[in-house]
Amino acid sequence: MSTNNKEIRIGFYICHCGTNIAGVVDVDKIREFIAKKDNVVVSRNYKYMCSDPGQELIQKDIQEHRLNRIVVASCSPLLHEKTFRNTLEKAGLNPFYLQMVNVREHVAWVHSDNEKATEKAKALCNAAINRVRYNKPLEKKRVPFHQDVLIIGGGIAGIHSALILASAGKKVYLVEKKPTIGGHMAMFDKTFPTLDCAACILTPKMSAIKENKNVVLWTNSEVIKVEGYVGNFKVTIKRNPRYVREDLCIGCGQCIESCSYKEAKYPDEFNLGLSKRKPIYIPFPQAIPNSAIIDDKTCIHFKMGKCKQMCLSACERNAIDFNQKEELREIQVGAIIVATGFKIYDPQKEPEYGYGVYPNVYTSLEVERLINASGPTAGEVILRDGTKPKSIGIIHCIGSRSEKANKWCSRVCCMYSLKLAYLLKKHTHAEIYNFYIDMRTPGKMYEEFYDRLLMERVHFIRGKVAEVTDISLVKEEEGKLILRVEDTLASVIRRIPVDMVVLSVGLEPSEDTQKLAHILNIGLSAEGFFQERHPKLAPVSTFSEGIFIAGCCQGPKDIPDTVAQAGASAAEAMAMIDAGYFEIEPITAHVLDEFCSGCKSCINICPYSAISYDESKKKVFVNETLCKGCGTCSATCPSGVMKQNLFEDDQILNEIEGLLVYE
Amino acid sequence: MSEQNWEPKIIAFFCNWCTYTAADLAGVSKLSYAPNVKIIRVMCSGRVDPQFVLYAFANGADGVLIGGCHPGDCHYSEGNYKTLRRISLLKKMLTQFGIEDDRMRLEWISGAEGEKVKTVINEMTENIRKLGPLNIPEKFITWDRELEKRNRGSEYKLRV
Amino acid sequence: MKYFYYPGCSLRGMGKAYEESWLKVCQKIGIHLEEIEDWNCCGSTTYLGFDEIKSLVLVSRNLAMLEKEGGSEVITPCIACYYLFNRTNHNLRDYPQLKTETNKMLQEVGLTYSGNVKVRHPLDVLVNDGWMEKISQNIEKRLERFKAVCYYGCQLLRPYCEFDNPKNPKNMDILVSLTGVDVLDYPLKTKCCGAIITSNIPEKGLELVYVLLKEARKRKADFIVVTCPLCQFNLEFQQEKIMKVYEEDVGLPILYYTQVLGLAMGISLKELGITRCLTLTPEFERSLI
Amino acid sequence: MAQELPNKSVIYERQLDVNFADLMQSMPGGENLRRCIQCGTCSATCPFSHVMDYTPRKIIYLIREGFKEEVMSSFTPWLCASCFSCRVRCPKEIKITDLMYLIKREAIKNNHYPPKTPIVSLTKESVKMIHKNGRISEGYLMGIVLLKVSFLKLLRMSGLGLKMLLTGRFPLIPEKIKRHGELKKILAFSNKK
Repeated sequence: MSTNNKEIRIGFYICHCGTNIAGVVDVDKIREFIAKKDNVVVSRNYKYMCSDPGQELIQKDIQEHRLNRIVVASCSPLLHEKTFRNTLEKAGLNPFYLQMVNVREHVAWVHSDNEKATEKAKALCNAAINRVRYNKPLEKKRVPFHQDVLIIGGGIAGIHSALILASAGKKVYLVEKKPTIGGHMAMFDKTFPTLDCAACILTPKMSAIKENKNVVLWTNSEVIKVEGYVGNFKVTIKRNPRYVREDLCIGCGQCIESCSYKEAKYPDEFNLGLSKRKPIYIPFPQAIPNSAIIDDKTCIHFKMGKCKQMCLSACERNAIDFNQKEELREIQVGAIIVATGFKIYDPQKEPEYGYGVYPNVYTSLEVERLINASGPTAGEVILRDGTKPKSIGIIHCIGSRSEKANKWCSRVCCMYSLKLAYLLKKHTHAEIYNFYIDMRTPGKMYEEFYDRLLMERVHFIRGKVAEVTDISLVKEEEGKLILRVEDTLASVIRRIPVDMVVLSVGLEPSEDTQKLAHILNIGLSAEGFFQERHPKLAPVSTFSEGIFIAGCCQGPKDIPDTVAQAGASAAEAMAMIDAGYFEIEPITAHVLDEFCSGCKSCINICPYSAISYDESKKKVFVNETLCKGCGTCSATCPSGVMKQNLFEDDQILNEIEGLLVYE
Repeated sequence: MSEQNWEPKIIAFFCNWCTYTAADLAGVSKLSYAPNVKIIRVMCSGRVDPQFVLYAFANGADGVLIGGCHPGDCHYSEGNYKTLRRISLLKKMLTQFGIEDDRMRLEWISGAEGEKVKTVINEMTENIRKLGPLNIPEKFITWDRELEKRNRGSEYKLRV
Repeated sequence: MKYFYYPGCSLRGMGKAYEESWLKVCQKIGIHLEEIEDWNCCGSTTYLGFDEIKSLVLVSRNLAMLEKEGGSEVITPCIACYYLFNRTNHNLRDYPQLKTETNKMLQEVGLTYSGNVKVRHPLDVLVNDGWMEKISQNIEKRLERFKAVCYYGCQLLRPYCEFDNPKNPKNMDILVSLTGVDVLDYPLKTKCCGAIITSNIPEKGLELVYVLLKEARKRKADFIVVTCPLCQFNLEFQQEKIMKVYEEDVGLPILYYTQVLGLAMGISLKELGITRCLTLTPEFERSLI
Repeated sequence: MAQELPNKSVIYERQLDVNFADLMQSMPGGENLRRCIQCGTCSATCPFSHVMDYTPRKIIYLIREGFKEEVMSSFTPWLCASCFSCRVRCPKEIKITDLMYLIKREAIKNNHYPPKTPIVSLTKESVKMIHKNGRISEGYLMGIVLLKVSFLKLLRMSGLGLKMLLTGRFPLIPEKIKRHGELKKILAFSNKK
């Protein structure tokens, strides 16, 4: 281990990160401890190292004290390594003379015992001081950035991102699991607080997707594999068969008319089972692509293999293809936007509310369909038992704000409950009761909407209904659903008989969130939504560079916020694409020629075939453009002469020693 | 350090793409875990040279934890398979040296599994605590002394 | 098969019929019960309003004696005891401080308690330990002419029930069905009957019992099957008064599930303690024979 | 109108006990009480809340804000039937039933409870009986409690008692455990502390 110790001049900086680090780790103690180490010329602590004054401090020290190694103990290198490398560069020092110590994510945020946390930080800082001595100057590498973008999820977020990117001339792959795009928003009746019709504002955007030449739309498809990294993702997409050729089908519906099933028999997914469909169907009139689809679980041909296949002959354009198979498509993209939305809480988990027991108990999403003019009852509120309600109870916070269900406030339920109260009142003139815990209406014109509802003579009872029952105690309750609630403002227990109950269900991560997180290697927050890189300053980024998140897959939010995030992630992706290239770490391997014995152990172990054998020299050599920098060869080399930049044996061994022996 | 307030010292090698990210996620999620594990970042678990593990033990580590991407998810296609093979072999060797094989642990932790970082670190710490101190550096001194007694006059030493 | 058994005070008092029928059924199907020697009262929930640690000690003395005998499980048919035993285990586990204190007190008489004795209710044992076949084999006269509702009450299910679904329990329905009785759907089966309050301030709890009886009558039940001595008593003794207050005939016999099982096994009314029933009308008595 | 105005006034901070919530929270079962979001699920699910002077939700609120006097003189804890409906439904996992036990314990310890509450007598008498005999004899217990609360009631209930006697459900000889000294010794030990 040959390093000329005399030349080395180290500057050490530990960041308080406000109180994030300093509240747990004794930064003064660390500063004093490191100051005594050999070669350490400067040792400082500062409130925010990443701030401009913090960076200037380092620059000034480099120049004044002729520092040639810098150690910054702050947050994760995945967050700010770039920042501080730039700092070194600005001061004229090779950026790879930097070593970071992660004392926030790996220390302050995960340990509560201050003494032990400080002790751990001490070891980590000592290891970095040890290691940085062996850092070498390296050249940055640039790699071209692939121009195409993949968007996963065709709800309003995905649609909006796709349109922005497409309008800037970028090629976009929009992948949707369901047979149509539109997501939850397409199911809504009106939107709060303006009460404009959801379909009226959404369907033009859906058509725009179809029209736009820059958008490749794959519905009925799923992302199953993602390889590579920012700028260079290789994605495998599974396209499930539709059994109807989208390019030929014009959505005329002749096939549906002629289906062997004369009556629609199967629950219609789009109307949440409130109406029926045939095995061949179009999800809803404005579906995009406006093409029929065959459900192979219910179609007679697929179930029994013997069907007259009336649909086949009915289609004049020969669009029906029973032989379609699932297809795997591989694409290259530079960036990925995830916009997979949410699913609603299943109220059957709380049998007290009678969902699935009493027919007239509905989820809020079902009510959206029920009052929609194109819904199962053409907009007339007719209950499952055929009656029209004269009184309706809307129960807020179903599945939200509870340790037993979802801990979080779902953010949109108060507002959509107000909206449903308004719409139901208009449709039915029924007596309407809202049961809320806290009325949450932050948002432009939201409180004003609440005010409007108060004037609509809707009841607002502060208290959560404990139970929906049909067991009556007095005459007027007979045949009704009775809600027992504490009117907490009046401090009395009330029993309120109603004809219809609406459960304002909360929002939770959609089914495949965990699977997708795994495929994309992005994090999930404790509640199971995708984790943003920073809650305030990087709300649409993830810890995987080049992968962005938008809309409810990041957490419950309303349409305006969703659209804003969709725009933001499109812009972030575009900024990367338009830079044209991205910098990668110069972490490739190289051989110390003179010591290579030519044993070839490394050749077979390299996953990229980047190492070859030079017959004339009887030695191996590394093709650095193929090398991705995993370092496996370096671990394999029996002579220790295969070196990985930034992760050389000397650096790691000294780091190990520094962690264990420091006092 | 006396026997009583002895705390397990564990060195961890976490791959940059999955396990290190997961450890960051654990931090962001403010999951609390034992402070005994100190993490070294490598690009891939495939970089973990057996000599790193031995060097850690020789310098006083009581345990070594290696974290990589799940099989099939390696950022570098198959580095983690190489690790798996290498580590199984190394385990055999360690047992022959008299180092319990529980002192080294290999775990697959994806970037989404912050919670798993916490459980693995806590479990590992408790397991090592049960095994007690390994204390190779002190053993070296005793061994050297014994050797000295036996081969009085010989220059040979286990470690210089 | 042998089980340790803790009857509890109620089974020696107002719930005498419960123990009589339970023991008869056990005898018939081959369950051997070993009563914890010199057991004391669990204190019931009433005692919890007096002292936490002493309540833990009262329960722990019984379980410590059982552990000393080498037992690891106990059957207790009374649901108040079932709750108290489970609560004790939970609290000893959740609060190590309480466990230390409890054991310090027990040590005064040379006892210790681990907090790990598994508490079992007959509804758990009979269904989950494979006794249903034995029960079916012993059924001599099927009771197909009867309709009944099963009423589980509160403390068996809340908050510590692990052997059945506490929001929609089934075990008693399953057992009673074995006898041929048509078990009706009864959404009130997990509601509170208010016994501890009604037996002291009757006027406040009449409504609870009235609704329970009324719904059972509405569903055309011939009797209500219960699992708790206090429920049995409470549902019985209020009937006369309820019928006066609400001017409605909602009277129904209240039987223990063990009595129903015993009837089907051909055991006599007297042996099953059915004659101790306050609501036993001559007609109903005749119909049972 | 000659009707008198209700005797109400502003509550000053000094009238409240700021430590009351901490005391309750520090005892086993009280841990989560400050997490209450006042949703009222407990009260709505409670079979007796309509006859309580303060609903369970309000009791939690009063504890949190230090209305000790109101809480201690409330009938609510004494009307709790221990049915645990609230406990299993509370979205914040507050052990409301245990909270009621905590209040009752405080009340008995400090002799501070609403007067003429039968459940208070029931608690006291059953404790006495357990300490004396090691077991409870329900018939005796009910008799004594009714006697303490009102002699009239005892007379009214005597028909029932007779029936219970005749059906053998109120045994004439009270149940007792054999090794009574043992139990006494254990319970006495805790008093020493």
